[in-house]
Amino acid sequence: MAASMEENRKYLTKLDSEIGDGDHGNNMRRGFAAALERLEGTSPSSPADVLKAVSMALIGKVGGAAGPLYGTAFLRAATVLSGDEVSPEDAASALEAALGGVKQRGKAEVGDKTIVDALTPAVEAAKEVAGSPEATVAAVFRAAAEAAAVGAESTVPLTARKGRASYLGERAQGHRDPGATSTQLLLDAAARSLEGAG
Amino acid sequence: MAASMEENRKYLTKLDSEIGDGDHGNNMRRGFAAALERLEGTSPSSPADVLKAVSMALIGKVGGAAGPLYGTAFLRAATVLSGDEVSPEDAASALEAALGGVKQRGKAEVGDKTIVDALTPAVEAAKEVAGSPEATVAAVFRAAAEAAAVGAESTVPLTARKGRASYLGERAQGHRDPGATSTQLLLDAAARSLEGAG
Amino acid sequence: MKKLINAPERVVGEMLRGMELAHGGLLRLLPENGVVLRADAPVQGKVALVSGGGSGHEPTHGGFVGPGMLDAACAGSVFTSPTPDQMLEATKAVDGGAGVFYVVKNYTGDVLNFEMAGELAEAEGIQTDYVVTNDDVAVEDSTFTSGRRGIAGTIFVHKICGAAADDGKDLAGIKELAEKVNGNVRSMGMALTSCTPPESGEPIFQIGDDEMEIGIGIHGEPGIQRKKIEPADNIVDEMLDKILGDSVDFSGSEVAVMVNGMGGTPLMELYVAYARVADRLKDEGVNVWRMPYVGDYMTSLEMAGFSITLLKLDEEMKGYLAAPCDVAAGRPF
Amino acid sequence: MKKLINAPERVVGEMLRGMELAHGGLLRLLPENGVVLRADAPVQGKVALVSGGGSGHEPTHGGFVGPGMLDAACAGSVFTSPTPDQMLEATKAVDGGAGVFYVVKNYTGDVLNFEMAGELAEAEGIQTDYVVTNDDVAVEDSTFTSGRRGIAGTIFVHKICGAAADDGKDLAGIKELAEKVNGNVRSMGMALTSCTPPESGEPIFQIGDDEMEIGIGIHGEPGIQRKKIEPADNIVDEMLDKILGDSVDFSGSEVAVMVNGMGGTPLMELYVAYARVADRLKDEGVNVWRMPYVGDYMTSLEMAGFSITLLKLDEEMKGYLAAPCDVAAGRPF
Ligand SMILES: Nc1ncnc2c1ncn2[C@@H]1O[C@H](COP(=O)(O)OP(=O)(O)O)[C@@H](O)[C@H]1O
Ligand SMILES: Nc1ncnc2c1ncn2[C@@H]1O[C@H](COP(=O)(O)OP(=O)(O)O)[C@@H](O)[C@H]1O
Ligand SMILES: [Mg+2]
Ligand SMILES: [Mg+2]
Ligand SMILES: [Mg+2]
Ligand SMILES: [Mg+2]
Repeated sequence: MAASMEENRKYLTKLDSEIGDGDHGNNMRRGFAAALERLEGTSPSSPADVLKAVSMALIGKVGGAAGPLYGTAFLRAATVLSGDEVSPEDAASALEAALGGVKQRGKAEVGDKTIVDALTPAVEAAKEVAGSPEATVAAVFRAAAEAAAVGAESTVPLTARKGRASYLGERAQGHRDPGATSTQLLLDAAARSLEGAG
Repeated sequence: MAASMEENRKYLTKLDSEIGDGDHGNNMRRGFAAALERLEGTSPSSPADVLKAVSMALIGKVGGAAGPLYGTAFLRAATVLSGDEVSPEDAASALEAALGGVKQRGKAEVGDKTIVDALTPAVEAAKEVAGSPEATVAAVFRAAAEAAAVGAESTVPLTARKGRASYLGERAQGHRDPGATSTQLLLDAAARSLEGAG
Repeated sequence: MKKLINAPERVVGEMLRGMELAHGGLLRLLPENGVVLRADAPVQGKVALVSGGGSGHEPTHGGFVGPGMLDAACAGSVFTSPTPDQMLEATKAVDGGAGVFYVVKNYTGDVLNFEMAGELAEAEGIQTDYVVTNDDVAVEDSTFTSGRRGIAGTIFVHKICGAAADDGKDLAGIKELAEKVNGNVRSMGMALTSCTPPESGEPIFQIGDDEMEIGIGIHGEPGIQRKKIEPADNIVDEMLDKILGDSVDFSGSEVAVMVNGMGGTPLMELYVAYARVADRLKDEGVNVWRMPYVGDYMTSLEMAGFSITLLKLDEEMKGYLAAPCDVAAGRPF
Repeated sequence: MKKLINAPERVVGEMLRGMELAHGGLLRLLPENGVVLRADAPVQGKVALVSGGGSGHEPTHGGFVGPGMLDAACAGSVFTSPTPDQMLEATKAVDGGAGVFYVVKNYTGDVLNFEMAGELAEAEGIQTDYVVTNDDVAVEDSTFTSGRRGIAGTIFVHKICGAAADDGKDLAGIKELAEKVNGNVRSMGMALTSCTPPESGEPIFQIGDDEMEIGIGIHGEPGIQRKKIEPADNIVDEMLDKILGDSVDFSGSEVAVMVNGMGGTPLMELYVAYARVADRLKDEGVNVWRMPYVGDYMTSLEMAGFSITLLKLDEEMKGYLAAPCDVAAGRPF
């Protein structure tokens, strides 16, 4: 995830310049670099501890709207995991809890042109795949990532109702939301990591 | 003269931008426009009164280094004229008095890259022509104008020792001095006016 | 991108260090947390005022820290809200036992981060409250957006609440006063040029040589309308019409006026604009109280542009605005 | 060229009018003459201080008119010296019977026009004297030039002499004091960008996206050296080396410090520069007296750049710098 935020920094900056203040790329890169450092420094034992550590790093380092939203997302995901193994159902539940946290903090709905537009279809796809018998965690994340990509793309024609882009009115139409895009990129990075493509 | 300053405003601005602060063109245009207005409003009777009126307008409206220098030049020129006629010798004396005023106020010498570099050869040429029996006032000014043109061109390779260009050191080399250029233009306008080319 | 900096990622830290070196005795830092405090914090028995936001708006916020205004300001990265841990450290450092009041500008990031900070502070036993300022009239229909933004009018909240806190007002009273100020202040901004944040290296938006952006915010984000540039008087008229036509009725009242430069507009031009503001207010029967604030107060790096703020005053607000304060942004010469 | 103006030829007049509307009670105008006066002029029995220069450097000079600093400031066209008749009207308006002292920056235009004004004033029976300030160390060999320029250090002359005049010092004493301040102050400037005067409509000079101009003056004229841009610390070092290595020996002394923005450099960057100034002065054993002046004091329209000024202090200068004054550029918040 940190590598993806590093690679995609300029892209996210560009999206956030068109309908924001140009800092989303730097914020995400900084936050996930801090998360990586924290993980390397503390070597957390369980998956829940990993997510909590990431959450704290994001809250402490991302800043802006995305910091509390992603931070809460990781924290809520951590709360539904216990033990050292994560099943496909666990993964889908974690994503669902993450979405719940984002919606509770940010009060956005699908169609508002935010993270929620990518994460909502991601959760639905994750739950569907998790319900099937040959499901793997990797497949859950891959489905989530693909759905998030579609969701992020769906933000292009929308008028924003939340966040900085909402001040633009109809001028935000035709531009992809940066937060929805980083959601897609994070899920894709997770999927690739689980698929062994790193 | 006012028309010449209006026409050449951008040129003088350009020269004063390269080795100055970009205001010479506007300063000269403003000052000579004011001089024209004053002359039209007061209808002075003698040549001396005309020059005094111009002097006062320049001092009051040009600003910058050129204001006091040209203002003093016109004032000193006025002091050597009496009566309603101006002979060729009077014209040359007036130009010489003008130069004296510029040098006394500004303390510049030939080679310092200023008005003096144009006005000094102009005075010499004026005196030479005035000394000949077929001299006319128009011819005196034409000679002065042509010498001033050569003098102004001679400023190009000089390092400035006075005025704003002097801060540039050798960087002023290769640039024509704006004040020497306006001297040439003013003398040329006077010559054309006397020659009937207006 | 040409800036007087050493490295983009070090700008904020070096700026804060420069402020502390310049104003030691008035200010001190929590350098690990990017927080500027009044040097004598905590002031016992007084409600402490904490504000903050992204860097790049100087003198906002660090320039407004000191007796009579803020107790602490949290500095985020350029144009990025500070984080809850910064705010918590600031809160703990200024807590004088009478509660801590956050002045938050209405941007989702600022609001979410300050909300989390408040939760953390309450968990540590510090009572907090906050106001979310939203003086910008540029965004009309806030039902369908994140609501109106907080811009230069926020500074009047800092000043008035700061004076009131000095005067012994309690936390509930500060909250009420802050809401009153916020409810009576209206602003609008515009830009002639964009600005370039150091870490991005690119201008936030592109704008043509003959264009202007009306309804600009303070983070370099695009405004509500792109138009061809007009004379200053027309621009002032358009902005004042929106401010005067909004939900605060200014007619016949006394107002505090701020003509605020975004950073790249010469003071000369701000005074040209103020002449029109003064003429219009006189025509409209609105009385300017004392002297307007004309200068750079809440900037957007080097952006050329300005904002107009009107605050409808009552006796209480006037008294607090007139009260002395000692802050870096308002040092006598 | 994008500016917040109505028409280029009206800028100065409208700016002055805006200042009077904003600061009535403190300032008044002689509008026909482009002169800003303290509202209570003439102050009987006090030496009156008159300064002035081209417009475009705001808050210099009008922002420094008021009790404790200047009695009057004459505003020329942008970057153009005012004329003797402006200065004479100002002189007559502020003459309190104890003489009038001109603070003139060393530019040929300013010097020649103020000289003529002094002649006119003496002809009207008003005793005058003047100082020509030349704090800029950028021009080395002043034997072969017009001499060194007067830049931001001039403001310290305004302040110290203004306080001394308030204190009852006579004309000869003011002259002596002004020469002392001028003899102890050294400055240097640099620019990252040019600026565009409204009436010319073009930038004064062209400069590349990766270049800087060292030894800049305040009228947008080119400086002494064009170089590739460097980190802020290196730029500060180069400027301080020249200032500290000049003919005033600052070691072991107390100095007043000014880090002055040229107009287009964000306050954030001025503080980054100040951090380096503070570190270097500490290394060199030079003690910063009280707080430095960090901000836009003597600008060049929207030029990005800054200047550093050091004034070596004695007890008399410290006392006068610390004296209160009431000017638009130094209004408490
Ligand atoms: N209320 C909200 N709910 C969900 N996501 C939001 C909300 N507000 C903003 N966002 C997301 O945050 C992104 C912007 O993040 P960022 O640029 O880092 O913060 P800021 O807007 O504070 O500069 C937007 O693209 C959007 O996806
Ligand atoms: N001491 C001097 N003697 C003669 N001419 C001078 C002197 N100083 C400057 N000048 C002339 O004035 C010109 C500049 O005039 P202008 O741009 O109007 O004034 P400023 O330099 O004040 O902006 C120079 O090009 C030079 O010819
Ligand atoms: Mg953003
Ligand atoms: Mg010039
Ligand atoms: Mg942001
Ligand atoms: Mg000039």
